[in-house]
Amino acid sequence: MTTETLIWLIPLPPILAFFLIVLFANRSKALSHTIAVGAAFLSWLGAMIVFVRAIGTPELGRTPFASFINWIPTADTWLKVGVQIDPLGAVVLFFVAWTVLMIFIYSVGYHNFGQPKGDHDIAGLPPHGASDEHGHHVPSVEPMYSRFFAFISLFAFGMFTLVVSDNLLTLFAGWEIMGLCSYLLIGFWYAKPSARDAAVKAFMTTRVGDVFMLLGIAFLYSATGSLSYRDIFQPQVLGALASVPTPIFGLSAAGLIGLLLFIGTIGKSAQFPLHVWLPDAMEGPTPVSAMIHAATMVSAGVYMVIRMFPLISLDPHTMTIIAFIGTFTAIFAATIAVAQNDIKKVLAYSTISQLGFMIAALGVGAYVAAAFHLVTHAFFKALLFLGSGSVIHGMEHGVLHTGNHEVDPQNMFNMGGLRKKMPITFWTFLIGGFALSGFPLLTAGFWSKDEIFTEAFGTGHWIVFITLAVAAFLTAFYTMRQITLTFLGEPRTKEAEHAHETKWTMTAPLVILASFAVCAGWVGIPQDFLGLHLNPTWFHEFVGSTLSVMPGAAPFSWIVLGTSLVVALGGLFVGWLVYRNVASVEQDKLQIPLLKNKYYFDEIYSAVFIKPATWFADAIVYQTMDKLLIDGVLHFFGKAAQAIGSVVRKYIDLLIINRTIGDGTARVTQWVGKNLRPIQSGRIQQYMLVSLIVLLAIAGLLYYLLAIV
Amino acid sequence: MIPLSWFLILSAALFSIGLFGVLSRKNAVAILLGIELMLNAVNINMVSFWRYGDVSQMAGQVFAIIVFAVAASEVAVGLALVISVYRRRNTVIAEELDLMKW
Amino acid sequence: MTVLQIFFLIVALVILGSSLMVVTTRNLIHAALWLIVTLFGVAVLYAVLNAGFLAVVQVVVYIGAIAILFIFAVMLTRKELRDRGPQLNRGWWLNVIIALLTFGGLFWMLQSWNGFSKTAAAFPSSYDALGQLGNALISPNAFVLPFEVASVLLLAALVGAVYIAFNPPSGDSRK
Amino acid sequence: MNFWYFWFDPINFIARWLTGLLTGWGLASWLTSLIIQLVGAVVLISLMMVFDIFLVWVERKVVARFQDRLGPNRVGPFGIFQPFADIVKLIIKEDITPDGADKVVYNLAPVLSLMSVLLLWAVMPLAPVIFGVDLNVGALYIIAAGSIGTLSIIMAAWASNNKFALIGAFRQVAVLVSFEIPMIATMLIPTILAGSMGMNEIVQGQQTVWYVLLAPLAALTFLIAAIAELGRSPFDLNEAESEIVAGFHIEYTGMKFGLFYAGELLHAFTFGGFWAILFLGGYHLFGLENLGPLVAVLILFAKAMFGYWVIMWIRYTVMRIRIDQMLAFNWKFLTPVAFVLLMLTALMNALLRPASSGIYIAGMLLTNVVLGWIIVEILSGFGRRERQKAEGVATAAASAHR
Repeated sequence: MTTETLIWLIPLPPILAFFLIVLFANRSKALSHTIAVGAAFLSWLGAMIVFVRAIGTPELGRTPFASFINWIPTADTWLKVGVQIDPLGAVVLFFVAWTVLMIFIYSVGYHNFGQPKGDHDIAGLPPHGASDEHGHHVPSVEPMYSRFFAFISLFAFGMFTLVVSDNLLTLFAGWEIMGLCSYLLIGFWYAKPSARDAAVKAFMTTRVGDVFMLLGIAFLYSATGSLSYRDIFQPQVLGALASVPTPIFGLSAAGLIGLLLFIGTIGKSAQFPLHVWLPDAMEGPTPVSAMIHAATMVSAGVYMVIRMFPLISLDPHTMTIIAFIGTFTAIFAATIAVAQNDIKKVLAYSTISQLGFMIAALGVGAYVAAAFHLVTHAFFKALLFLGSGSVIHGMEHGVLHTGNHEVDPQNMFNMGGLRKKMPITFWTFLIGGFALSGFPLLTAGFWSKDEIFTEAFGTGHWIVFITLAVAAFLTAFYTMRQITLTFLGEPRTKEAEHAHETKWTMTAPLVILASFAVCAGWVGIPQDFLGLHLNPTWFHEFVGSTLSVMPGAAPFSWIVLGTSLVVALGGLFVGWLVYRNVASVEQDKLQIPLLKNKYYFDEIYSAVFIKPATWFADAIVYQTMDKLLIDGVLHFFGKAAQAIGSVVRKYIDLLIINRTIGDGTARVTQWVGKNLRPIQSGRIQQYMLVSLIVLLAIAGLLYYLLAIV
Repeated sequence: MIPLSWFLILSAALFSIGLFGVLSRKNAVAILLGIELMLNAVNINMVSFWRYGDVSQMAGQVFAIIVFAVAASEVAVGLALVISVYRRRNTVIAEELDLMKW
Repeated sequence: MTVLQIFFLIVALVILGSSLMVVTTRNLIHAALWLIVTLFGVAVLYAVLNAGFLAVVQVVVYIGAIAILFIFAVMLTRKELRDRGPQLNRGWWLNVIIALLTFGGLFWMLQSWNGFSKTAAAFPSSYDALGQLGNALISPNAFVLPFEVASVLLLAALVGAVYIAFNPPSGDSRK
Repeated sequence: MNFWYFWFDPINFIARWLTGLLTGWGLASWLTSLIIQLVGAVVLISLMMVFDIFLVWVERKVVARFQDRLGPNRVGPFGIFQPFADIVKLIIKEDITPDGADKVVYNLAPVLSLMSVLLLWAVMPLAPVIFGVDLNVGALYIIAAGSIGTLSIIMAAWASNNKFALIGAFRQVAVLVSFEIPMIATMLIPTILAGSMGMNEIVQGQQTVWYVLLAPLAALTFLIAAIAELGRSPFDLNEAESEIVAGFHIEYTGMKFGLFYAGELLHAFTFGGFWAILFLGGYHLFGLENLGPLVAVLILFAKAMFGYWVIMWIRYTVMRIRIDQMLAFNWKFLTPVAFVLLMLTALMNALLRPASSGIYIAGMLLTNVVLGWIIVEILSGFGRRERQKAEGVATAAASAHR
């Protein structure tokens, strides 16, 4: 099989799995997850083969694996769809395939496969546990198990489509499929009002970004007549785009298109100011949070910007905006994360913050650094989310054991000391957390973050560099806070004492992802690290070759290395120091209302957008326009028609039609009927006789008449 | 050879006898008997026209068969009606079944 | 007068005589039996007309099914086996006139047609009328549609007859 | 040479001789042929009537053996003259016509009954050159003659002015009208296979392979429908001695009863014959029929006797079923099966006809086997459900009792 054919086939298994599960397998839980995991495995296999072939192909950046077909005829040309794997696509495909497969496997355990049906579980709510024959409370299987696998399969299809597509149109299709799946999966437990609201919020918020993105795509198509990367990234096309001015903000066409597309990313990757949906999206099941809201879908936003980098980078204004948004988001989300108590919310804000890092890196032109951080982040953030899911699962076990359902299994202040109860989870979580913090030398996060710092420093973006350094310090701090609160110290509740390790289907993905969280960074060790002369950076060479001009690597700097060591180790140490002995929420000094309430962004949006919109809808549209104006006109017509009608009725209808014509015909009919009544004797033979006589008479008459003529 | 007119006259006579039966018999079943006679008269005409016309045109025979089908349906439904009426009204005299009058 | 003509006259006499008995006899069972004689005579006429298939079908359908149904119906719709009293309506002489008029009208109409007394060509000896009939019944160019319609009619009659004559297990309709 | 001519075509030999004789007397040719045809019919009918007497003996002997008795053994060797004694007895009995009977109809009915059976022999091809007429609608003719038998039963019952007779006739007519349908459907299967409704062509079509091999299920269905048509056990509820004494011929005595009785036996034998003709190859038996028409007649009679024996075997082995069971059996089982068979056979015949004869035979047989298997599966499933229902009722009753 040629590589191109294989690339076409990669997205297929998940969509087939989706239809198979929805149409046929939805009765059998085992069959459903077998199909879904099997499909994910097939896609993984295809992706791995493609990846291996990609790294073995020299000059892949110039001649990527590509194949396309004509799809829609437009006036004199064709709208083409196709697949393309260049070095960037290959590495994205690599981590997407791995995380998707891991998360699929993890979901089997997370949804308690093999456990009995719940005592009073209903579809639409998380399972409440079941009692076995000994009266013990054990976790119960998810009632909508098959549906979950169908949805994540569809999601995987969307993600793979997005990665392998060679044009913005199919990318957008995958993008929107993922948006739909995100909506469906956040609202998976639809009987929870909070989940429903979160689903709607996520969908609506990303929709804002998507509308702008669609505008950008449309603009791009009208400007260039093509949506395929190959055509757009031709130097002459880019040059033309860069030189065409637009009336908006004095941006060039390229800048405006880039900005519009970037707004799509803001929505998808939860950047300020459209970040509000991501924390709420934690209402979904944890594998969903891991996959959609950490590893893949939100990465897709960043991926798109990286993908469109040649276009976006044409306009310095756009780049400035991107750098600003990314940097601001990074620090802003990090400060919120510090004050969150929910284990998943911390990770959610951390995700926003880390995505901000990537965006900021792109804003300063650090193409490879952004891609590198995208890959490493996907691994360690998926690991962290899955680890948190494992922790929650363990805590739920404790909750089931004690039967005290008041205890929130997601609140970190209810945990503590879990390292002994859940060793595998602890160690993998620790690795993930250290990777997130950028623990020096060992972890992947260090290398990718370091590269971002180097680039920001090297290109002279001082403000970006300092802000990101602070954000990185906060990152290390809240990560250590989380680890300390969750795993170290002594159990703060009985539930935490009774938590225990989860099944292998959940821990095995953790271990695999943990190994990636460590190893994935080693491909990006800078060439002149510590002034040594190492091998050329493989990742830089490989991904950088995607661009027509290989970006130069910023030179090594001791200042940067020192900064990154200080912020990482310092943040970790401070976090441990502060939270070492914290026993309850009250002792936490960082429960600042401003941070705890996320800078009141939901309230601000409510006041600025939702309330006015509601008011406008109610007062202006409904009360004034609808009721007063339109209804008034209609009522006027109605009244006028009624008046005319009553006049007509009184003088024409009643008088002429009823009295004369109506009653008159009735009377005549009655009279005729009365006199004709005897004919209807009810005797069939008499009827026949009469009709026969009439027939004979008419026949005779006709014959007579015809004979005369 | 028998001329066509013989068949036609026979069928006209049979038809008229059937008509008389339909008009005159009191019993509903007997009325249906008359109808059968009339249908048979029609069929004789059909078949003889087939025979005395172009025998390769099967329309005459085909419609004779369709008349068979119609006759069978008519008898089945008609007799079912008669029996049903007998159950309810205890009579099959057509003149007494004059419920549908003014 | 050929043998065949004599034969025809005999059959015609039987048909007319028995059909007159059908419409005049007092005993309804006898009327039905006379009807069978008539139908049998008609079947013989079909055979004379080289329509052997129709002759047999006439026997199967009319005698085997319809006449039997008549006898059944007669038996099921009486409390005693004998029919008493007049079996004809009061104004039956008027109906005689009507019937005679009909016959006269038909005869008059027919005799004014120029093909009235034509004779048939000899029946082609190797002509497979039965096969032709079968082809005509199922050929899309010929009569498949009327044939199918007839079958639907039969089905409808079957269902209708069952429904009408069905005696509801409970209810006071049977008194 | 004269002898061989006679041997290979006896009927035409005699006919030619008679023609010569009669025209020699100066008779018109149409009269001659009429007389010859009449003579033929009379001879055939007389032979069958005589054979009927033999059948009485066969029936009595066979039933006796089935019931572990000896049967008639006093009059003549093996009691072979017992039927003659029976006839004498029937003739000397008083001929009763009940009061209130419809005399003409009453006396006409037994004649019609026997006539309907004898009519059947007109289309029976006894040998390649010995047959009454070769009607091209032979299969339908059988049904038509059968409907006259139905008529005779209802006439007899009605004319007897007897409640039992009428009940018997009602039952019999309902059964006959119902079972005619699977019978016609299964008769059409040999018709399809032979491509003709004529009995002669159906027999000739079985030169190489008997249709019982091509359509065993149809043969079985035809046999069942024929037994119902005959009104023999297990479908003998028109007589049902234990319930309605003797059914439609309850009032008949003497030779009039004898006519019914003879008609019934001959009817059974005739249907054995038709079974043989439609499915068992008629007079074909591995080329033996080529030895001469009389041998062919013997072969056919032997086969007919086999059919007759099967009918008797069933009659004296199986118990009578109720009228509702019987009608349900027909409408809910036999008729659908017959129609499925008809459609399937027509389809398979059209598909397999072009193939070689081995494949053709194997294919048709396989079709029948598969269909039979499906039918048995459906029946056993149905039976299991019924049994479970019955057991459920029983256990419920038992628990209620407890």
